[in-house]
Amino acid sequence: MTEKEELELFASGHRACAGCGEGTAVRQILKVAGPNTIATICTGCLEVVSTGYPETAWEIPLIHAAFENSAAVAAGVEVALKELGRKEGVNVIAFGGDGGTFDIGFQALSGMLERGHDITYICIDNEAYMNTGIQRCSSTPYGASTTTSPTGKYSIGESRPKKPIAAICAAHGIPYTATANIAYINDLKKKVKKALETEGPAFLHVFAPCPTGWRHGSDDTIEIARLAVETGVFVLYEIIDGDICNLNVTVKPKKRKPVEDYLKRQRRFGHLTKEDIAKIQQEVDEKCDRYGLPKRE
Amino acid sequence: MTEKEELELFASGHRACAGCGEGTAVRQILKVAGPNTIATICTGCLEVVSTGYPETAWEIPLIHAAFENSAAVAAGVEVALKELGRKEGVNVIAFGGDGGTFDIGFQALSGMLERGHDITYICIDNEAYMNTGIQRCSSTPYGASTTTSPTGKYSIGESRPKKPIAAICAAHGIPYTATANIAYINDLKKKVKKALETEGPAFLHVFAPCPTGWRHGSDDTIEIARLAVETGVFVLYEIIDGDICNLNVTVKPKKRKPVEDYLKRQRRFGHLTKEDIAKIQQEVDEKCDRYGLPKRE
Amino acid sequence: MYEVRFHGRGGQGAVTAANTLADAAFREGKDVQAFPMFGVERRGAPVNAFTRIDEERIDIKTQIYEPDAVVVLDASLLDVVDVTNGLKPGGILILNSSKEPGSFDYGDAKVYTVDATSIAVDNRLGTETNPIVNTAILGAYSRVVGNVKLESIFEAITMNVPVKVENNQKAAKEAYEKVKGV
Amino acid sequence: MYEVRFHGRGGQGAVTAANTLADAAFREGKDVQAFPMFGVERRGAPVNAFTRIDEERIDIKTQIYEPDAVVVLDASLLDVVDVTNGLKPGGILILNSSKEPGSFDYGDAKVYTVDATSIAVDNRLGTETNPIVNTAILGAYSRVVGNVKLESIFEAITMNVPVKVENNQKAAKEAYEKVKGV
Amino acid sequence: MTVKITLGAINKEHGSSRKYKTGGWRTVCPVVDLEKCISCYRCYDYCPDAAIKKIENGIEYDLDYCKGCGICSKECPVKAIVMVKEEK
Amino acid sequence: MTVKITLGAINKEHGSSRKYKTGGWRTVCPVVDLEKCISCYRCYDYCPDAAIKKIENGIEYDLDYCKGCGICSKECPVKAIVMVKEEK
Amino acid sequence: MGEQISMTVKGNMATALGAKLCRPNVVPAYPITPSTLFPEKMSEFIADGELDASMINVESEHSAMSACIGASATGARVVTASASQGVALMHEMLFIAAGMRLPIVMAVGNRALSAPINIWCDHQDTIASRDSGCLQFYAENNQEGLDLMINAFRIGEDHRVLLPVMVGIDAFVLTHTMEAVKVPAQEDVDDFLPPYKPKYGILDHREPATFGSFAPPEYYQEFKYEQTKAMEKSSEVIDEVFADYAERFGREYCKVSTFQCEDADIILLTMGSMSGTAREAIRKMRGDGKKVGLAKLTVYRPFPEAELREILSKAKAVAVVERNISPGSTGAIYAELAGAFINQKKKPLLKNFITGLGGRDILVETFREIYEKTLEVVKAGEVKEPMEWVAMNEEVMR
Amino acid sequence: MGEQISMTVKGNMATALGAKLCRPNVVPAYPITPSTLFPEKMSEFIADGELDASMINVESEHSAMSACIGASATGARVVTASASQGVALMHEMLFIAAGMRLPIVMAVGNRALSAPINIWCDHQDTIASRDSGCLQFYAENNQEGLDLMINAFRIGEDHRVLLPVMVGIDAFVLTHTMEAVKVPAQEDVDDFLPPYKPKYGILDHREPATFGSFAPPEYYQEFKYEQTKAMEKSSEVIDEVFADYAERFGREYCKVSTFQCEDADIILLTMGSMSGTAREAIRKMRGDGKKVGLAKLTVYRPFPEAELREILSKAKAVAVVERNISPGSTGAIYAELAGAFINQKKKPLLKNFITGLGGRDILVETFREIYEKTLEVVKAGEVKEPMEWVAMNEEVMR
Ligand SMILES: Cc1ncc(C[n+]2csc(CCOP(=O)(O)OP(=O)(O)O)c2C)c(N)n1
Ligand SMILES: Cc1ncc(C[n+]2csc(CCOP(=O)(O)OP(=O)(O)O)c2C)c(N)n1
Ligand code: SF4
Ligand code: SF4
Ligand code: SF4
Ligand code: SF4
Ligand code: SF4
Ligand code: SF4
Ligand SMILES: [Mg+2]
Ligand SMILES: [Mg+2]
Repeated sequence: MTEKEELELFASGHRACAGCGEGTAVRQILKVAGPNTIATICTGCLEVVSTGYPETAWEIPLIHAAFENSAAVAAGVEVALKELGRKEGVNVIAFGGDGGTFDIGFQALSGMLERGHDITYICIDNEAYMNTGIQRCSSTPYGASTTTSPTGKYSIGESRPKKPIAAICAAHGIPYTATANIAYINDLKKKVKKALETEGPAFLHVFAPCPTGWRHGSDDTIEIARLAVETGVFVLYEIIDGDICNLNVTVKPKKRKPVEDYLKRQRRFGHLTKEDIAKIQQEVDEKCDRYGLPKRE
Repeated sequence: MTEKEELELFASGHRACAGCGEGTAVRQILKVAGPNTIATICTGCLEVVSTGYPETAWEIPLIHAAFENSAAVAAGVEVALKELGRKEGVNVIAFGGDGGTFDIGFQALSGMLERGHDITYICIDNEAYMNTGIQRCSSTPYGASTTTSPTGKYSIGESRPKKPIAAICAAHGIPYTATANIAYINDLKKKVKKALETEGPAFLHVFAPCPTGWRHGSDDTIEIARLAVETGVFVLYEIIDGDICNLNVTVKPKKRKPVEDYLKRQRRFGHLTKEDIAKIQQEVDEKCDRYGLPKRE
Repeated sequence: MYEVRFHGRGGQGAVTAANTLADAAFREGKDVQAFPMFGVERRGAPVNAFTRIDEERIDIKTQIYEPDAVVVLDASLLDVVDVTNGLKPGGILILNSSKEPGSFDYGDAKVYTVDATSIAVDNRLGTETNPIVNTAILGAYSRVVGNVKLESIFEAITMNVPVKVENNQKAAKEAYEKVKGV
Repeated sequence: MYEVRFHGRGGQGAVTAANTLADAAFREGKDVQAFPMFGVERRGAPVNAFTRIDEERIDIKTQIYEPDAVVVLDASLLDVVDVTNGLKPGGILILNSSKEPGSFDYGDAKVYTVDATSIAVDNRLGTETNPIVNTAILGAYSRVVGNVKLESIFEAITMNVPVKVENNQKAAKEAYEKVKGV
Repeated sequence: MTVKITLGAINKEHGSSRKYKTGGWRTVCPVVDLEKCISCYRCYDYCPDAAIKKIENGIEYDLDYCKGCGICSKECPVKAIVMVKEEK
Repeated sequence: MTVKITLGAINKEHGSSRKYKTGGWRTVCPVVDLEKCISCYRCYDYCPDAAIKKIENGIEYDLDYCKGCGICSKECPVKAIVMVKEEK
Repeated sequence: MGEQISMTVKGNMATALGAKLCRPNVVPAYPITPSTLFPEKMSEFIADGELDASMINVESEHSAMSACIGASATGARVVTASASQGVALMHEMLFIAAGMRLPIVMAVGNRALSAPINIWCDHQDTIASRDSGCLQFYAENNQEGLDLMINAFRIGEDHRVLLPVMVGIDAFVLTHTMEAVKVPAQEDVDDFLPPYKPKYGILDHREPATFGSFAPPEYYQEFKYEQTKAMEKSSEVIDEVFADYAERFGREYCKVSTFQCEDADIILLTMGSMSGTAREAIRKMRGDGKKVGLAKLTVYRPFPEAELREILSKAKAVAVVERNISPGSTGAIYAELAGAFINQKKKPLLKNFITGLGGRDILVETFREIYEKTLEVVKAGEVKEPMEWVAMNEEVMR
Repeated sequence: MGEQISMTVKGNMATALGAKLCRPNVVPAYPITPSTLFPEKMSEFIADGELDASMINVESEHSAMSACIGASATGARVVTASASQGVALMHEMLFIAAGMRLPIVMAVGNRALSAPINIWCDHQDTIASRDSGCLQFYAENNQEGLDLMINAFRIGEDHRVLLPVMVGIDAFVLTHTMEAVKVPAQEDVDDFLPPYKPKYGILDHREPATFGSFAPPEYYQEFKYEQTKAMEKSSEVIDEVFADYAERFGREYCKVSTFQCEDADIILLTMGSMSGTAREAIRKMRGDGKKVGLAKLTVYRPFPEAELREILSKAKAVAVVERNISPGSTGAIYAELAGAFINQKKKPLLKNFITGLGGRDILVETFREIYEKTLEVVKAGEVKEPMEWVAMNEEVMR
C-alpha cells in the first residue's frame, strides 16, 4: 500500500450514523483519488454529516452548492481548472447520493456527461432519501417500505422497479461506467482508478447500505452489501464506451444465493410475503440470466 | 382513411415558418391520436407559433406551462384524469422540442418514464433551440454550426456528438421507444399508434427538419428528412421493453447514400471540409454496422 | 409551566418519550408542547427532546434552556454530555441506572435512578444491546415529578407507541414502583 | 428627429436595412437607433424594422408609431399590410416595385419606386426567388430622403453586411440612380 | 383583432388560429395540374399547414393558409404541382 | 466550540471534524485480540470512521472516533475482534 | 355538527390532517426538511385507504409544482408541501400557477435559504416568492396550521380569487413540535368546503381549451392586472371565509390579530410562531407596566394594509420583527408597512428588527430588547437607525 | 489612454463587449430571449480567438448558475447572461452564489415572467430576485449596459463586497436595439480592472477548503449579517468605482441620477430604458411650464435610500413608475422608497404607477398622464389611491 493510500482524506469525527456505508465508500474512494482531488457534493447525508460549520471532515477541496447540481458545479470547476491551467494532475470528482443522482440531480448529471467533461461522477446509493428520513427515490427497489412508499392496506411499499441508472448513463455513450459495492473494496478501488484515469466523463454507481434507512444492525452493513452481490440483486460490472450490450461483469458469485437471504436481513422488506419475494426472485433471476451470472443455488 | 384521420387537429393559421417540419409532424401525430387527446407542450417554436393569444392552433385540450416540464405537467394531467375517472379512452401526449427534451426538460422526462405514467412523450427534434434563434442543443449533431457553437478560427461548429436520447430513454426500461421521421409518414403513424396503445410510458423521437435553422430551402424539408434516413444519419427503429440490444430497425434503406448527400444540402454544415465529412461518414458507418444497416453506396 | 428535558441517543426514543409525556399531560386537560432538539443528529449521537406542561395555554415558542427536570435515558451519556446544564436550582434529575441515587453527585439537583434497562429487557422492549427504555422511564417520571398520572401515561403509550403496548405499559408501571430516591 | 419604418418579410433583411441606415447616419455624426419589430414573427411573415435619426441625442425609447418615411422591401406586402399606417401627413413611401410611382395611390404620401429586385438579382444578391434587396433600397432612400449620404451607406454596408460588400454597394448605387419619383 | 381577455388566458377558441390567414406570407403559389395528379396524397400528408384538401380525384388548395413553402410541389411523385410567383 | 465566522462560510480547517470525538456515541466497544489477528486489514478497510490504524502485526483502535458499529468485529475473518459493552 | 377531536400532533401532521379533510385528489410532492412529514403522512393516509387520492412522488420540486399545475388544470383539487430550497426551486412555477389562476394549496415549513445551508426556521423562502401571485398565510401554532389549510382551499377556490395559497408553518418550532389541536369532523369540512369547481375551463377533450398561451404586449399587462385584482379581491373573501369558519368551528382568524393594542404606545408586529413568544413577553412587560401590544400577521399576501393602518396608527411606534432580510434593503414587511403608512397623516414611527434567521431562537428577552430599543425611538421622537439586527451571536462575529 | 471606439451595437452586444473587455475565464450560459445574443457573441469571440475563455453550454439556467458557482469558487472570473424564466429557474442558485460570496456577473435582458408567457420588457424577473443578495444595476441605454458590465466586475470583486452583480438591460428596447456606444480600449480596462483575486480561498488542492458548509443556528444569522453588511458597504464602493470610471473613461454614473430636479415639484422616479422617454417627456412638459424632474435609479441593490432621500425630499410628490408588481402589494420600489422616507420629517407624497408590464410601451404621453395624476395628488395634498395602473388596454378588459 502506498503512502497516499494511508492518507485519511475523509476524516474521523464526521457525524454519520454508526455503521454508515457512506463513510466506508468515501474513505476508500479518496484513498484512490489522493489529495490532488477536488470534489463536489450534493445536499444529503454525506454533506450534512461532514460539513457542519465550523468543522469539516474533508481534507481535500470540497464544494457543496445545492442538492441537485453536483455535476453542474463540477463542470464549472473542471472548466475553470482548465482555463486557469491547473487541471493537469488534478482529479475532479462529483459525488451524489442516489437522490441527488437518480432524481433531482439527474439532468445536471446527464448534461455533464453529454458535454464530455473530464469528471468522475460517483453516486453513493443507499436506495432512498436518507438525510430527510427515508423517502422513496427512483433508486428504491421494488417492495421496500419507505416513508413515502409505505406499506399499508393498499400498498406493498415501493411499487416501481429500481431505475437502471448505470445503464442510462452508459447509454449516453460515455467512456467508462461501472457499478461497485463497499463490500468489494478492491473491485471498487480498481474502478475508481479506471474512472479517474479515463479522459472524459466516467460514472460510478456505488452500493452502500444505510443501517438506519434499511433497518438492519449497524454491524451488518458490509454483510448486506455483500449479499446484494451474492444474490444477484446488485451486479458488479463495467461498461466501456457506452457499449451496454457488452458489459463486463467483474464479480461473479460462484453460486447465487436466494434473494430472501438478502431481503430478510432488512426490516424495510420485513412486510414482504412469500409471493412478493418469489416475484422479486424471478426478476433477479431474469436479470442475472441476461448478465450471464450463474444460476441460483 | 377514417373520418378521424381527416380531422385537422393542428389548425392552419399557425405561424411556423414556411416549410417547418414541426407542422407536418404535429398534424400527423394528432391525426393518429384523434380528438380524445390531451397534450402538454414545452416552450419552443411549437408553442410560440401555435398559442399566441387570442388565437390557438390546437383543436384538442393543450397546456403549456414552461420550457422544462412538459413531462411533469403531463404526469399531473394523467394522474388527475385517473383520479377523476376520466382517463379511460383518453390519450395523454407530452410534446417537447429537442431542447425541452434532451436538455432542460430531460429530468422531468426521466422522472415521468421512471414512475411509469401512461403517457406518450414525443420529442420533435430539429437539432437546436430554434425558437431562440438556433442555439446548440445536445441534440445538435457534430459539425453543425449554430449560434452558440459557431464555426470559427478555433471551432468546427458543434464539437460533441448527438446525445443518443432514444437509447437513453429506452435504458429506463420503458415498454416502448421508437424513432420516427416526417418523411416516413406511415412509419411515423404506426409508431404513434403503438405508443398510444402502450400501457405506461412510451417515448417517440421524431426527426423534423427546420429550414430556418438548418439553412435549407423551405421546400427541402421532407427531402432532407428522407436523406437523413437514406444516409443512415438518423436510423428508424423501435425498442420494446427497453431491450436496447435487440432493437428493431423499421426502415432499412436498400443502399446507404453517402452522408455528404445529406450534409451538403444544409448550410449549417456548409463549412465542413472533406476530412470533416469523412470523419462523420466513418462514425455513421460504424453506427449503421452496429444496427445492421446495409453498407454504403 | 413545567419544563422537562430528555437525554438519549439518536434512535433510542427520547423524542417519543417527550411526546408521550406531553400527550399524557394533555389527556389530563393540560396544555402541552413536545419537541425534539432541532438538529441533524444521526443514530447513536447524543440527542435531546423536550416537553412543556402547563395548566394555562402555552404561548411561548422558544426552546427550553432551564428545565425543571432532566431525564437521562442512557447513563453512558453522563460522561459525554453535561446533563444538568441549565437545570433549575434544586431541579430533578432522573437517570436510567442500576446504581443508587447517592452514587451520583450533581450538586443541589435531586437525583433519582431507575434501572430502566433491566425493566425494558425484562419486558422484551428492544434488544439486549438496544433496549427501548423510554416508556419505562416515564413511569419513573410520573412517580418522581407527580404532575402526570401513571394512567395518563398508559393512555398516551397507546397512542404514541404503537407496538407492544402492554409491555410498555407494564414497564412504565414497574419503573413507577422501582424508582429509587423518592 | 427622423423616423423610418421598413416593411419586409421575416428573413428578407428588413432589420439589416434599418441597422445599416442607422449606422450610416451614425457615421455622419448623428445619433441613431434601429430596432426590429419586437415580436416572434417567423420567416415569411410580414415584419417591420425601424430607424431613428437625429442631430441631437436620442433619449426616447418608445416604438415608432408615426414614421416620417416608410420603406417597403416587398411589394407583395402591399396587399396584406397597411404600410402607410401612421405615416406622417405628406410622408415618404419608398416601394420596391418595377411600376411607376403614379400607379400607386396612397393619399398624400409621396410615393417613390425602385426595382430593387432586379437590381439585387443583377448584382447576384440572394436568389431569383429570394433576392436580397435591403441594400439596394437604401440607395433609393439616400436619394429620396437625403438625410444620409450614399457614401455613408457604403461604409455602413461594410460593417453590417459582411458578404458581397461590393455587390451590395453597387446595388445601392444603382438604386440611388434609378429610383423613380424624385 | 382585439379580443377580451379570459380568465388565466385560458383560450377556448380552439383552432382559432384559422382566423389568421398565413396565405399572406406566400410569395410563390402552388398550382396543381389535376390531369397529372394520381391522388397519392403525399402533398396532403406533408403540407405543414394543412393547406391542402383532398377532393375526389385530386386535391385542392386552401390559399388562405398556404405559405408557399413548395414542399407539396417537390414531393409530388408525378410533378403535378408547380410553384408560380405570386402576382399580387 | 465557538469559532469566528469566515467569509462565505469557507472552511479552511480541513479535517477539523476530528475535533469532535464521535467515540462518545459508542455504547459497545471493539476489542482486538492481536494474537488472533492475521493483519488482513479488512477491519481497517471497512471501518466507516477511520477509527482503526494499521500497526505492525495488527491494528490499533482510535477510540476517540470509534462509534462502536461492530462492522470490524463482524467482518474480521478470524473473529479477532469482540464488541464489549462500554463500562463508563 | 360533528364533534371536533382533540389530539396532540406535530405541525406537519396538523397541516396534513387539514389537507386530508379537504379531500384532495392529487398530491405531487417532494421531500424536504422540515416539511417532509406532510407527504409522508399523505402517503400513509393513501396507503391505508384513509384518503382516496394519488401521490405523485416527483423527482424535484420544480416537477412537483409542474404536476400540481397539470393536475389542477385537469380539474383536480391539489395540495403539496415544501420548504426552503424546494420553494426556491419551484419559484418559476409559482408565478405560472398563479398566472394560470390555479388554486393549488401548499403547506410550507418555513426554513432558511442556502448558502450556507441551514434547515431551521426563517421566513425567507416564502418571502422571496412574495411576488409570485400566491396568497400567503402564516400560522402561529399547529391549530392555526390545520385551520388555515382548510381555509386556504375555500379561499383559493373562490371564483373571485382562483389563486394558489401557501400556508407557512415555522420549521421545527411548529413542524416538529407536538401541540394539542382540535380536528373538525369530516362532514363539517365537507359542508364548509364544497367540491372544487373550476370557473372557466379545464383540460377536457369534450371542451378543448388551450392553457398557458403566449400573450403579446397587447394583453399581458391586462392579465397581470386581473390577477392582481383577484388577489386584492381575496381580501374580502378571506374575511368572509374566516368569519364562516369561526361560526362553524369556533376559532376566529383575522388577517391581523391583536393583543393588548388598545392603549399600546408600542406595538410589536410579528408573523408566525414568534407571535406566541411575543404575547408571552407582552404579558410580562405589561406586568412591568409597559404599554406594549402585539399585532400578528396571519395573512401576508394580500398585504393587509388597511387593517394594519387601522390597528397601528394609534401607536407611537411599531417594531416590525422579521425573519427575513433583503440584503441591500430591509425586511420585506417593514417596507410594505411603510408603503401603507407613507401617505398617511397619522402614523407611528417604524423600526425594523431582523432576527430569528436560520433558526436563531427568538426569546422573551429578545422582545424585551426590541421593546427597549423601540422605546428609545419613541423618546427621541425619531428613528436614527431604521433597521437593527437583534439576538446576534457576538462571540462568533469577526 | 487608448482611444474609445464608437460603433453602433445592440444592447446584448454592448454587454457582451463590456464583458469581453473584462477577460472572463468561464462563460456558462443558457439561451433565452431576449438575452441570447450575449452567449452567442461570447461564443463567437471564443471561436474566433478574440477571447481566451471557455463557454459551458449547460442544459439549463439552474446548471448555468451552478457552473458559475463552481468556476468562480475555483478562482475564475465568470460571466453569464439570462432573463425571465431563466432568472426564475436559477433563483435558488442566486442566493447560494451570494451566500458563498462569489462575484459572478450576469447580464440580464429584463423580461416578463410567465404565465401567460411573454418575452417583452418588464422588470419582474430580477425584481423577484431582489432578496438574493446580488447587486442589481439597470441600464438606460446600451452605453450604460456596456459601462455597467465593466463596473460590475470591479465592484463585485472588491474585497469589501464579493457579491454577484446583475446588470439589467431592457428586453428588446435595449437588447435588440442598435445604438451608438463608445467602447473603451482593452488596455484601459485592464488598468481599471485588475485580475480577479479571491480574498479568502479557492478550490485548490494545495490549500484545501470546504465551500458550502452546513451552518447551524449558532452561525447562520451572522453569515447573513456579514453578507448584508457587504451589500451595504458596496454602496460606497460603487461611488468610488463609478468615480474612477468617470475619470478614466469620461462617463459618469450615479446610483440615482437626476434631471431637472432642483426646482421640481413633482419628480418621476424611473428605472431602465423608460428613463430616456421620461427625460424627453420632461423636456416637453418643462416647455409647457411644468415643474417636473426625473430621478433615475441605476442601482437598485443596494437600494440607495440615502441618495433618494436627499434627491426627493424637496419635491412635493414623487411618482414611482414601475415595471413590476407584487400582487397583493405594490411595486417593489414604491415600498422600499416608502421605507426610506417613513421616519423622515420632510417627505414628498408618494404615488405608485404600474405600467410597461410585458412590453407595454411607455410613451411620452404615459408620463404626461402620470404627471397629471401626481399633480392632482399635490393639489389634493393627499394620496387617495397610492397605486394606479396606467397605459391599460381598456379595449381588452372584461
Ligand atoms: C431543492 C431541494 N429539495 C429538497 C431538499 C431536501 N433534501 C436534502 S438531502 C435530501 C435527500 C438526499 O437523498 P440522497 O441524495 O439519496 O442522499 P442520502 O441522504 O440518502 O445520502 C433531500 C430530499 C434540498 N436540500 N433541496
Ligand atoms: C427556463 C427557460 N430557459 C430558457 C427559455 C428560452 N427558450 C424558450 S424556447 C427555447 C428553445 C427551444 O428549443 P427546442 O426545445 O429545441 O424547441 P424548438 O424551438 O427548436 O422547436 C429556449 C431556449 C425558457 N423559455 N425558459
Ligand atoms: S441515515 Fe443512513 S446514510 Fe445517513 S448517515 Fe445514517 S446510515 Fe449513513
Ligand atoms: S425556426 Fe424552424 S422549427 Fe421554428 S418555426 Fe421556423 S422552421 Fe419551424
Ligand atoms: S402529391 Fe401530386 S399526385 Fe399526389 S395527390 Fe398531391 S398533387 Fe396529386
Ligand atoms: S406550398 Fe407548402 S404550405 Fe402551400 S400547400 Fe404546398 S406544402 Fe402546403
Ligand atoms: S480484520 Fe481481523 S485479522 Fe484482519 S486486520 Fe482486522 S483484526 Fe486483524
Ligand atoms: S466498531 Fe465500527 S467504528 Fe469502531 S472501529 Fe470497528 S468499524 Fe470502526
Ligand atoms: Mg440516498
Ligand atoms: Mg429544437
